[in-house]
Amino acid sequence: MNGEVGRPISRLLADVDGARCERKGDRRVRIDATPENLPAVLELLKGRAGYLHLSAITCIDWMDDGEFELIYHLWSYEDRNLVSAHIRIPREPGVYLSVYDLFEPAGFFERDIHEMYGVFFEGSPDQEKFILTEWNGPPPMRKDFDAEGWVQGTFQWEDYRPEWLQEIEEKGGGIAIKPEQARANTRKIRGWKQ
Amino acid sequence: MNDFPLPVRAERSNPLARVFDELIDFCRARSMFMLHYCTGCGAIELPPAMTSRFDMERLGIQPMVTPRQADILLITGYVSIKTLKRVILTYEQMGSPKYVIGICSCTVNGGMYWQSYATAKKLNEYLPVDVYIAGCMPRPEAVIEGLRKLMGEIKAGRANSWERYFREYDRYLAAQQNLFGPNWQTPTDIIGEARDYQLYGPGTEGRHTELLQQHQVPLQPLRMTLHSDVEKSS
Amino acid sequence: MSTTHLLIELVLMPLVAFVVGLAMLLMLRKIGARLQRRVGPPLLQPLFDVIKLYSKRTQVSHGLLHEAGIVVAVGAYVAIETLVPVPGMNGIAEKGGLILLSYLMMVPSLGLALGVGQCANPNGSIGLSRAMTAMLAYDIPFMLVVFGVAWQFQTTNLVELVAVQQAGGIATWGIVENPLLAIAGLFGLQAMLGKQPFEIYVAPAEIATGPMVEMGGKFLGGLFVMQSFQFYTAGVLYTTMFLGGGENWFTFLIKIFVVVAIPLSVAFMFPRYRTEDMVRLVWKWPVILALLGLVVAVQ
Amino acid sequence: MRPENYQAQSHPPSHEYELNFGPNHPGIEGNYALQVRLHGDTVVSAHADGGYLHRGFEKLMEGRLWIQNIALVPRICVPDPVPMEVCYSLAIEDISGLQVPERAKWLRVLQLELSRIAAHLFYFGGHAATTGMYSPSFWGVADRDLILDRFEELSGGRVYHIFNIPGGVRRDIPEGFLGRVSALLDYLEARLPEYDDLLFRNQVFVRRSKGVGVIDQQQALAWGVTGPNLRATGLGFDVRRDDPYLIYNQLDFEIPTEDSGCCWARTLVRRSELQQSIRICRQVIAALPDIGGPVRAPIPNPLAWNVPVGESYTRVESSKGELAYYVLSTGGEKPYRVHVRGPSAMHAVQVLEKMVTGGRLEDVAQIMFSLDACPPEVDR
Repeated sequence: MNGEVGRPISRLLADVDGARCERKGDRRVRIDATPENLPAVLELLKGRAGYLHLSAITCIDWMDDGEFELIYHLWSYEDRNLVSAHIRIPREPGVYLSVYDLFEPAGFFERDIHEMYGVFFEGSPDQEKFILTEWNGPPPMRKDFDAEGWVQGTFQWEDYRPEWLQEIEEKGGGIAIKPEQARANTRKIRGWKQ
Repeated sequence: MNDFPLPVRAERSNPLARVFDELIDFCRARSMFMLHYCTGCGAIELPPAMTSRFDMERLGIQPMVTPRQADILLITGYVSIKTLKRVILTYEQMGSPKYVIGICSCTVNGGMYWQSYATAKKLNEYLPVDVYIAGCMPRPEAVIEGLRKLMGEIKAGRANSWERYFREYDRYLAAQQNLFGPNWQTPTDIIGEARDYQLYGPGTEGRHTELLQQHQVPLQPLRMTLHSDVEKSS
Repeated sequence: MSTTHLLIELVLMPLVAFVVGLAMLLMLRKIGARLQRRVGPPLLQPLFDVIKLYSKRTQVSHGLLHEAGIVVAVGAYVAIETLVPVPGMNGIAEKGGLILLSYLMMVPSLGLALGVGQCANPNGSIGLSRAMTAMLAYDIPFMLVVFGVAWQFQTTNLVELVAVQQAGGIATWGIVENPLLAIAGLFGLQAMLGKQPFEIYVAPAEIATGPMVEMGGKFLGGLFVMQSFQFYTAGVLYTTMFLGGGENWFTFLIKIFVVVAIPLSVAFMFPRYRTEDMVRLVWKWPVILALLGLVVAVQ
Repeated sequence: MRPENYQAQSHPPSHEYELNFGPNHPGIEGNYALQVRLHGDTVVSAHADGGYLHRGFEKLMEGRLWIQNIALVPRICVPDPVPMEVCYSLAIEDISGLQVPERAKWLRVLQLELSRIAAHLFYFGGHAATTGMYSPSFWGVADRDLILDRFEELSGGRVYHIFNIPGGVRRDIPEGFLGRVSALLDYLEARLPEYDDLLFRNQVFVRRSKGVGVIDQQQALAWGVTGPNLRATGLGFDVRRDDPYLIYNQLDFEIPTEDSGCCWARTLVRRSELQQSIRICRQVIAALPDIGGPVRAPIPNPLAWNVPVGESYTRVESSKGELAYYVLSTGGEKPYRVHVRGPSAMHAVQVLEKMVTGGRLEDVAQIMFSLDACPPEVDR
């Protein structure tokens, strides 16, 4: 059955403009859709192919491209196959449609993405803050938010230097890199401008 | 942190009174009701410490459910900013003498979450901590060892850092306001309590408590109305 | 009996009750520990707890009734202790009797209700309403049992009750003469002590220890004292009604500890019922047994 | 304790009142809150309030090396940490095309199942404690400790093992380890009848939990319920069998199901699962001596390891349900994006809110514990 799964999906999506379907593994299919046709794709997958279970919605911040990528992971209990539907929406204003009416679990994930990335989902039942109720800063998961810089500017550190450590340090040992110098983030990540 | 050193148990001249003090400190050490606030992962090592294998009750330590009944506040792990607010409220509701134990490295200095935007780093800034139990996470034996250390301190009359919260309230409030904003207030009137119980110190009031008095709304009792018609008629 | 003698007894009886009650609290925790395969607390643990609770530096009081409620609850038990006869000491038991005692047994719950009511904590209020419901449930079999015992021995005077039962050895004990009533009484005891499966009003996971939610320091200490009195009273009352009271202190202590140990051991094996299940159960089986026992007693 | 509403609020006149469950409450698993509106004893509405355990894991992982994150992932679900390590490692292996040696796969399965047994023992005690019976939790936690001892022998850590790394496991098992695990399994199996007598045949417990917090299969599918909670509604779906990973397709085990979908059914499913896990462990112990070879595929210098460009959505079955990691690499030395889909993200928020509504105050805690919701998975 495994090898056959990809074909019905591609046949299913033949009518939808701009949706590409690609088999990635034994039980994995990747669909590249556009923001306009994604609701239709999901509707087809749920209605015709039995993809009932929305496993997760992932958001990725492509800051350099000025886009957010949204990935809808759907699982079919009948086909035993997982479909990941990818779309890209512009980073500004960062608004997209909710799929809550199709998949109820979407409510949680959309609220989560709204908190962490600031993407607003029109029609989602609850976009109030859930996790970050005490947070007034920018959406923290965006790549342009420097968490470590914020931490260094906000918090003080416990100064623990007992005698035994001082003795070691006098001999030239101890903590080689001081905490304020050890910024793990100083090394650049590809695709991320600071 | 030791701007105002606290006195060790004041020795009273009356020998009977001294025996009485020692008896009370002994009982305090041998009967510790703890409120374990599961702020983080360390909470998973408390059930083993409490249950059949390590059995804390041998030492007279037993879990309690509400802050009013508890003597020890166990902060088990990293404290996120959202939790820290609740931790402070919980701490202020406890009756003195009260002790705070910070379990896990995260309570000392942020631990492995030192880069995280969501966790508070130095618990000692916000509450007077008596004992830290470092480790990620400390084993049940380590937890019990930490509690035994606190026991020894109480027995010797040295575990007085809860007084610090009353005597140096301004400093703790400063750290809290730094994190929660200048409008932060708690329902407990710490300054009033400090005056009432002769715990008023040079650091109780200061720049930050003045800020508190500017915006503090007096607490009103909760109204419990059960019938809608009562409301209409009044 | 001289007045001095009486005064000494009136002081001594609650004191003995307190000490024995603390031992029963220890027994409760030790039984639990053994069933849960662990060591349990040291011998003087309940005493340490009470002293520590009373030595708290700051106390959170919610008002006059909050404090008065605890005093009423503990005071009522002190009064009760002077009304139940123990070996060698009768106190004012001859003046009291079963009827007065069964009234007085309700006062601590009402005192607690007063105190908790002022805390204005919803958890406390829910716990209180559950405690009152529980009282309503166990009072019916309890009153039937009291009535049955009074009829069986043709007296409500506790001193006479003990004397009648001790007259013929074990053969004249209440539990032999009327076992149905004794079983119903044991049921009622479980509910009266508020132990599982009838532990509906403490319920930490549901209402975070119900009435005790706002009690700390001396208030909780008062509740500890009250609980130790409660264990003692329940044990002594059952012993007096069914086990022939105390011939001497040795047998008396054995009897009351055994009586209290039964509900405490059962408690660690069961979860709690829902409120309505508890009321249904307590109004059904103990009441039927007690009514049958009453019929036996009347004939 | 009412931390939220300490500012006096004027309530609208009604018969309804609010009660806060949590964040520090014995009826709440971990650090989590549930605001419940009640009418008498009946729950009118419920609102979950999370974020108390939020550490910003996904942000932290973007700032650390691939190999550093191995130490971070088990902290996402504390009672059942092994699936987290395995799932993250599987995702990296999927992206980089690392071939895991056969022996490592079997060792991973052994850990996964031991961790599942430990989590279920913890669960029984927790569920019983919400109904007022504390002895099972004393027993369960003490028995779980014996499993932690074996983990300690294996990896040096009681709770966080960090034993699985991309490419295999850190080292081979010590001498005589399988014999000791086998003895442990014998002991646990001998203890099961005692648990049956105390808990599963306890009529008061059955009365408390049967028919409480019912979800039918349709609702469960619509709400995204997975794992044992889904199997308690009669659908025998298990990632181990239906989306197999490691060597689960070579093993012989059953997927226990129940039909009624109530708290009692959920407990029973877990009890049967415990037996199946013991069965799987036995198979692994029997097969392991014959499987030789290394336990770790060679990986590049972990401190300068650039995982090739790629993405992977990997799922494993944790003791709570379907656990998934989405990992995206842009070829750098740190992940570009890691998304954790914990099973409790569904169970503890939307499903709990819906199941509690219309129920009784007595059952709120029981429903939460019977779903085996794990708040750190929600907050991350």
